Amino acid sequence: VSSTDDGSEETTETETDGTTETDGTTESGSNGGPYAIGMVDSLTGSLSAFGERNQRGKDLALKRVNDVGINGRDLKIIVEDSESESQGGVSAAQKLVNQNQVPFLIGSVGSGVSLAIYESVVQGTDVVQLSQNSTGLSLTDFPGLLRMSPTGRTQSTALSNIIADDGYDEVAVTYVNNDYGQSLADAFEQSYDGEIAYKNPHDQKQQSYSGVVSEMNSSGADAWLFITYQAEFATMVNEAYSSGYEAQFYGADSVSGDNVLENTPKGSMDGMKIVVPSAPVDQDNYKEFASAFKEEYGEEPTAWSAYAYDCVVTAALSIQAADEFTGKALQKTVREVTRPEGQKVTSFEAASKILSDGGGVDDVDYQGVSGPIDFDENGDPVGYLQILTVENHDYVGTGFIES
Amino acid sequence: MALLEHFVNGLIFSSIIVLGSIGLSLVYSIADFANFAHGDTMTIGAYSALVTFGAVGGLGGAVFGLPLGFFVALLVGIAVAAVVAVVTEKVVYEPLDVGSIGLLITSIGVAFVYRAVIQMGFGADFTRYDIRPLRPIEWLVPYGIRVTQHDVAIAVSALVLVSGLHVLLQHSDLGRKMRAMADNPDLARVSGIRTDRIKLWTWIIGAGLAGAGGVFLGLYNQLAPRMGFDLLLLIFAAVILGGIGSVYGAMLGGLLIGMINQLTPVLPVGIEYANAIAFVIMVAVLLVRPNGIAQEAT
Amino acid sequence: MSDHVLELSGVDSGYGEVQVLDDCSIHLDADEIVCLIGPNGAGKSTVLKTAFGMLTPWAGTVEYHGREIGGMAPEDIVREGIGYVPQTDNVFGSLTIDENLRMGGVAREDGLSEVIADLYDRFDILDQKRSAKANTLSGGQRQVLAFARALVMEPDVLLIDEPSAGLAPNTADDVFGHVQAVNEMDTAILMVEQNATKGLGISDRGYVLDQGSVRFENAAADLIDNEEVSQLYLGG
Amino acid sequence: MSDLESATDPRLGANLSKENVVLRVDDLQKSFGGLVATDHATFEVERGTITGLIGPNGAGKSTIFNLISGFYEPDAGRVEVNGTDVTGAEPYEVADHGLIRTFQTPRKLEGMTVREAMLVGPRKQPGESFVKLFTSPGEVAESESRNLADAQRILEEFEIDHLATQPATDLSGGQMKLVELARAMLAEPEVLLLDEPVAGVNPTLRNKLAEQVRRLNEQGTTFLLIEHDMEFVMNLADPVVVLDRGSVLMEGTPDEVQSDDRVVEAYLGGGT
Amino acid sequence: MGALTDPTEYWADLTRPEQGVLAFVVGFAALLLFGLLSGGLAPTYFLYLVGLAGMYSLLSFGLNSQWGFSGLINFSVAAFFGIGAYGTALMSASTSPIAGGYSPLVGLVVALVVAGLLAVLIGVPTLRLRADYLAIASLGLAEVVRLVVLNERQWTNGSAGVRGIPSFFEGWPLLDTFPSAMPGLEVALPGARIVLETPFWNALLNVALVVTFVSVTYAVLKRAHRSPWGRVLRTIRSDEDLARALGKNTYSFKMQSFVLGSLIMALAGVFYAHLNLFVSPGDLDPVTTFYVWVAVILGGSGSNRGALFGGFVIVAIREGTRFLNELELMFELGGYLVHLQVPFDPAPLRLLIIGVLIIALMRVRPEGILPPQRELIWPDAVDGAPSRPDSGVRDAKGGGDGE
Ligand SMILES: Nc1ncnc2c1ncn2[C@@H]1O[C@H](COP(=O)(O)OP(=O)(O)OP(=O)(O)O)[C@@H](O)[C@H]1O
Ligand SMILES: Nc1ncnc2c1ncn2[C@@H]1O[C@H](COP(=O)(O)OP(=O)(O)OP(=O)(O)O)[C@@H](O)[C@H]1O
Ligand SMILES: [Mg+2]
Ligand SMILES: [Mg+2]
Repeated sequence: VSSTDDGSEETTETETDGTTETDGTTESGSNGGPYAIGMVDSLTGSLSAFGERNQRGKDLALKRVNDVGINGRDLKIIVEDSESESQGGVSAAQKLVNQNQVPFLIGSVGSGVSLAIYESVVQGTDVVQLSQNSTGLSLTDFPGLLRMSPTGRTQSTALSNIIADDGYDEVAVTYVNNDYGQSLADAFEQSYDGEIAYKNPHDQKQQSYSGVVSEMNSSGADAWLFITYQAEFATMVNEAYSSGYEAQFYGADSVSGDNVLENTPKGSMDGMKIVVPSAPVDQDNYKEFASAFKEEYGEEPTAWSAYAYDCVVTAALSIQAADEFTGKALQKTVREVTRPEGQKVTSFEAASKILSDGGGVDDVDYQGVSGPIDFDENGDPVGYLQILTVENHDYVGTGFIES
Repeated sequence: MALLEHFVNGLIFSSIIVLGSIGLSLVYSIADFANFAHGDTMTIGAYSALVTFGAVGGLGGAVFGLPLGFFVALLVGIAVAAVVAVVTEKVVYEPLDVGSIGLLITSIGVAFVYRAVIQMGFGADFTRYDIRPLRPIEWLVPYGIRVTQHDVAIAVSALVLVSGLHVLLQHSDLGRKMRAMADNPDLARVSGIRTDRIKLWTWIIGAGLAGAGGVFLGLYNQLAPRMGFDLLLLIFAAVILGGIGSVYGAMLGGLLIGMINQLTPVLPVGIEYANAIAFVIMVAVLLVRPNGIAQEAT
Repeated sequence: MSDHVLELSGVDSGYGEVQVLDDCSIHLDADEIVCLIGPNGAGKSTVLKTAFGMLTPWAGTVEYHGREIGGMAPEDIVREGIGYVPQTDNVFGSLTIDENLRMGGVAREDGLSEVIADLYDRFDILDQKRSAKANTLSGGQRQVLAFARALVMEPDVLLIDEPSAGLAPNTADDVFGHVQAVNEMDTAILMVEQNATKGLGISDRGYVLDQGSVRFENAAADLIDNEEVSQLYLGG
Repeated sequence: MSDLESATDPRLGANLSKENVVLRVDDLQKSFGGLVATDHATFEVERGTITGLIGPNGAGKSTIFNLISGFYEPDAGRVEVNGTDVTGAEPYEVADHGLIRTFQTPRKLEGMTVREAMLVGPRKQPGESFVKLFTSPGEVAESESRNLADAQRILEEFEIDHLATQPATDLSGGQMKLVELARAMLAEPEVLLLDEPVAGVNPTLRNKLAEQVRRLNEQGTTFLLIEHDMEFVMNLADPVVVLDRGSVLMEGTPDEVQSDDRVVEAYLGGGT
Repeated sequence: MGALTDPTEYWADLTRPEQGVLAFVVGFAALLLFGLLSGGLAPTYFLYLVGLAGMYSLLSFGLNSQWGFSGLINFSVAAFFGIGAYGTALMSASTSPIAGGYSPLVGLVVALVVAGLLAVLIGVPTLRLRADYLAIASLGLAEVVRLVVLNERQWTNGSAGVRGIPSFFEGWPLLDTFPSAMPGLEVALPGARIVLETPFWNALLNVALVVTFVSVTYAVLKRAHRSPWGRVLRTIRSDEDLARALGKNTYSFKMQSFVLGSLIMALAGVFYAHLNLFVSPGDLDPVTTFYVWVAVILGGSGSNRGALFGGFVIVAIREGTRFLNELELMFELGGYLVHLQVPFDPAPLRLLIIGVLIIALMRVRPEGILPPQRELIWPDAVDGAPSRPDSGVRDAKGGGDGE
């Protein structure tokens, strides 16, 4: 019951080390303790699978950051659960912003939740909010709300081009019934010239989507576009497979993942094309990230881990670049550390070195593992997309698109 | 054509709902509360089978395109779900001195605990049994029916389990004793019915069937910590539609709800309203048949 | 002491924290019919419930053939050979008459069908409605069913709570007749009755209970004749 | 159904030439599935009387109460209360015409004290209007005090005042019947239908209750009374209506009824 | 008499659970005060929690006046809450697709009217029938309302949600500009230095609003509950046939109780919309219904004080467990903080704790924490009657003080 009397001094240490065992001695006093920032994530609820991946990316990044340190201090991230709901997300953000007084808030997964947090907690304060996973189009209208994942519009445009280039003038679209799915589907509709034979939402978390796939099948379109999440998509693939439907599949970012490959039969998706925001996978920093990730978790990282990773690094850099640890100061630096002016660096260590060697914000251009970042005036990052094609039941990069 | 396809899909999906709804209905009438942990009991069954299947492997052989190991896993899933339910009854529900709504609330707590534990053990992500999905049965495709052997296995196993229960209820006093106990527990004891045993059997049967439903749900779709919970609303609808407390009603209700859910594509509304339609139809049916379609509610 | 079939000695009992029975001693011998009378709320039903394990005695003992059965579960007591007809809620409303009777015999090993057939012979009122649900019965029909349900076990001791309540005069006579008939087949009977004249009329002995304690205890005929008893409890 | 019965005109049994009829049951019919529970029942209750309604178990007495009070819908026939046709009306509408009934099996009220359970009885309490609670609290308080005093008085008369603040569920079988009866009396209806009010009530108290009924009757309440306790009915009631197999067998004074062969055979039996 | 004039006697008059709750409340308040003074608990966050608790209390009041009073099983709490929130949002928000721009007062009225109409609409067919009908119909209603809000974009903005909701006091003289007009106030405390700025004043206004809503509702319900009106409802709850036999129009009473409860739930929704300034279909998630049921049962069915307290308990459970999140794995060992490695995913721990807490509370207080008073008779009428002394003084405090 007495948990609420926990003062900020006492919470010196929780998440600083992520996976290492030691680190028992980060004590207040030495350098004023660690820098505490907040993160709202979907630890439970319908998007908890994304949350899990975010946490892995975050832990990895945090380790990197704290191996180097920020001005000799550690970075600490207080993670709160949004339960994948806007009510839960707002409560979590309220606690982080008003109780823990964090000046920098990473959050959250779903576009709806991110917006809810922004509208009810962040707006009107100078706290920096950086969403790790929201691709909803409406976030563009809020320059104060930064995000690490590019707007879905770039994906939608890319998808419509790819589909058209592949020679399909008719497509069936199914999208998940939330802000993410709806806005991407709408953007796709706008940019696609051909005929949209079927465009309907489906609810998340259903135990069967055979109705959806059979409707797509009877729409007559040979190209099917899925804008949904992995679990839902895997179900649809399996149902299409076991119903014997054949079509050329296309997908937005959230349908890709090792778990989809693992849980669908070989050959069921071959030839499918998916557009994912990503760093060029042959870039060194990505390779290094991927191998570290694989070593730690035994599987390939996904874009969602990469976003969270970049969120943490960006936050750390902006803290180091700022004169003081306040929202006001961070607002200025957070955009600059990833901007094209300055030296391109691909790791926190390198960027941190420039800064501690007396470099200013304009001297660094952090290149993330998820892309070059480069926030624009709306708080959106540059969309750097990779086209993945499923070959032999594996994702193969078959091209890049930069918007 | 399309109608036939949806109809058969409905039949398969219904099999799973029926397995869930029987248990819920039994517990509803005997232990006298709406068990919100029932969906998560299904999840427990599914994950126990996952672990077992991982351990024993396929064991060779195949029935309905399923390795024998799967059936071992199925049995374990049923058993674990039943054991967990019985332990929960003994540890949580039995010592409680609360009315039916109090038990309902408690079962929400229990559901949270089940789900949290599963998520701790297996993570939040979805997974599947290591069984290759099949293509539809060839010779049925020309008729517009697209089912795999697995689908047939689900429907047949459900039918076997349900018939087994039917035989049990018909040819033993158990069913009657259950009804007597649901009706008047004190008088049941006065008559010599060992009510605690009946209650235990109720949990074993109800949770066992739920466990089976969970395993099949995993086979049909995939496993995730929320799989059972997400199905719970439909199962409730089935139970209520069938007439609370009636086992046969629950079967019928489950069948109907599964059908309606899968038949939405042929209805003149968007597929996004599938659940809403199930509920609207349920309310409409009840206005005509107030005691549920089985009309035998206790 | 143990020639009594059933004996409650010095029993205190009650509900929750409310004490009802206060040092209550009652016994029943083989072949006897004993009638328990007293004002409403005196604790008569509580005596039966305590004897039958529905309540655990707070103090004192309940012995059956000299063996302690106080606090034993009702479902076990049935198997010892004691039958009980509660005062209220004494039928399974959603079960048919036939099923109600079958439930009465769950602890029987064999001969269930014969006993039930025999009971249908005896109670015409039930025979006519074998497959009717008990909650569609009239009040009196229900009383008869409750009585018959307890007979299915052919118990050695029968505890009956107000068998004649709500019965038409002729049906009440029937039921009392059956009580006597059952008694003649070696069943000892402890019966609570408000229809004291009739109840005592067929009984060997009687107890008058008031405020949880036995006030009078005597041969049935003597109790009826007792001026004070008649005045206070029999409405005479 | 014997041939003899169906041959006779069912109306023959009852006396239908009463002056001031407060309750009229006219050719009422009700069957459940194949079972005819009420079969052309016809009788009248005269204002100011205590009318007895007797008959074998399962004769259909309680069913008639349910039909009159609006709990069952009759298959055919009419019910009139105070000259108004109330056939098929809702129970509260029947009550609005001044008729209240009790149940044979007493009803428990969970979560209330005996006193509270009594206070549900009075009809047309101002405090039963949500609006009045806020517009005229004084009036509410006044009627509440009055009802509380009445309840206390009746409980005393019924010798259960010591139970006033007990939970209404923790009662003995007989006590529950008493509360049921007391509550109905508190409603002060013009016509009160009592279904076996004294079954399970101690004989001494039974006699006292008879006095209560008589007194209320003298104050103007009309009673229709089902009871198997012959002493109780025959002392109180006049006339007595005898029901058998759903229809009225005869009506008469207690003496006439008790000496009627058919009644003795079908109902009273050898004893009494 | 009162708690102030004669505390000992007042204490002695209380039942055990009441004493427990009072002690708990006083202790908890002291703890909070300590937290506030020592800077461990930030005032703005604290006010947010109070607002949230007030909102849950309102919802619990609503359900209590349906389930607790009359035994009506309503599983669509979230739907009425959502209607309240959407009702006012659609009237007052700048992005409303149908109306928008009206004063929040108009929004309040519209929301209540719509909720009332819907309640009648559901009630007419179901309240005449057996008790479980309402349970079923409301279960369906919740789903239908949620899906309509989600899918009928032309009326509700669909999954994008409604943003740009003004604060409740917008357009009011004085109060409108109060939060921004207040200068930053600096409070120096022994533990910390706290600056009270615009968010704090905003939160203060919100709390004032919810306290008003809660007190008015509480006063109304308290009077209604102890009245003959409430008594008829209790009779219906226990035995509807008896109430009918005694000449009560039970249908009408049930309808009144249902509509009343629904209005109160909608009121909570109205508050929520102006607290969060953003509503989305996620706010209609059935989990809210769950939590409100838990609040009512834990508080004690049928008890208004219980419902009030239950609202606070729920917030303590849901938001308090966020702090456990920080404390759980740490304990002090000789001045060092030891970080425990756990072999499982800690994310669902909060869910686990909430589950265990619910079970434990049902075990410890099966009849609820503050079950209704044993006898409910109009206060003035029982003077001198041998019952427990009337507790008017205690109840009169009402409000948001947690008792
Ligand atoms: N379930 C109960 N909980 C609490 N008190 C009870 C309960 N049942 C009965 N009592 C109380 O116990 C006392 C004795 O009740 P009991 O039922 O034994 O009386 P009784 O002699 O059988 O009366 P009656 O002739 O009315 O049936 C009564 O004062 C009654 O109020
Ligand atoms: N709801 C019902 N469904 C079916 N049959 C019913 C129903 N209610 C009553 N009956 C039947 O109608 C007949 C008359 O019942 P009723 O309760 O009116 O008898 P009664 O005269 O009140 O008898 P008692 O004196 O035993 O109370 C009985 O045979 C009974 O079984
Ligand atoms: Mg008794
Ligand atoms: Mg009757």
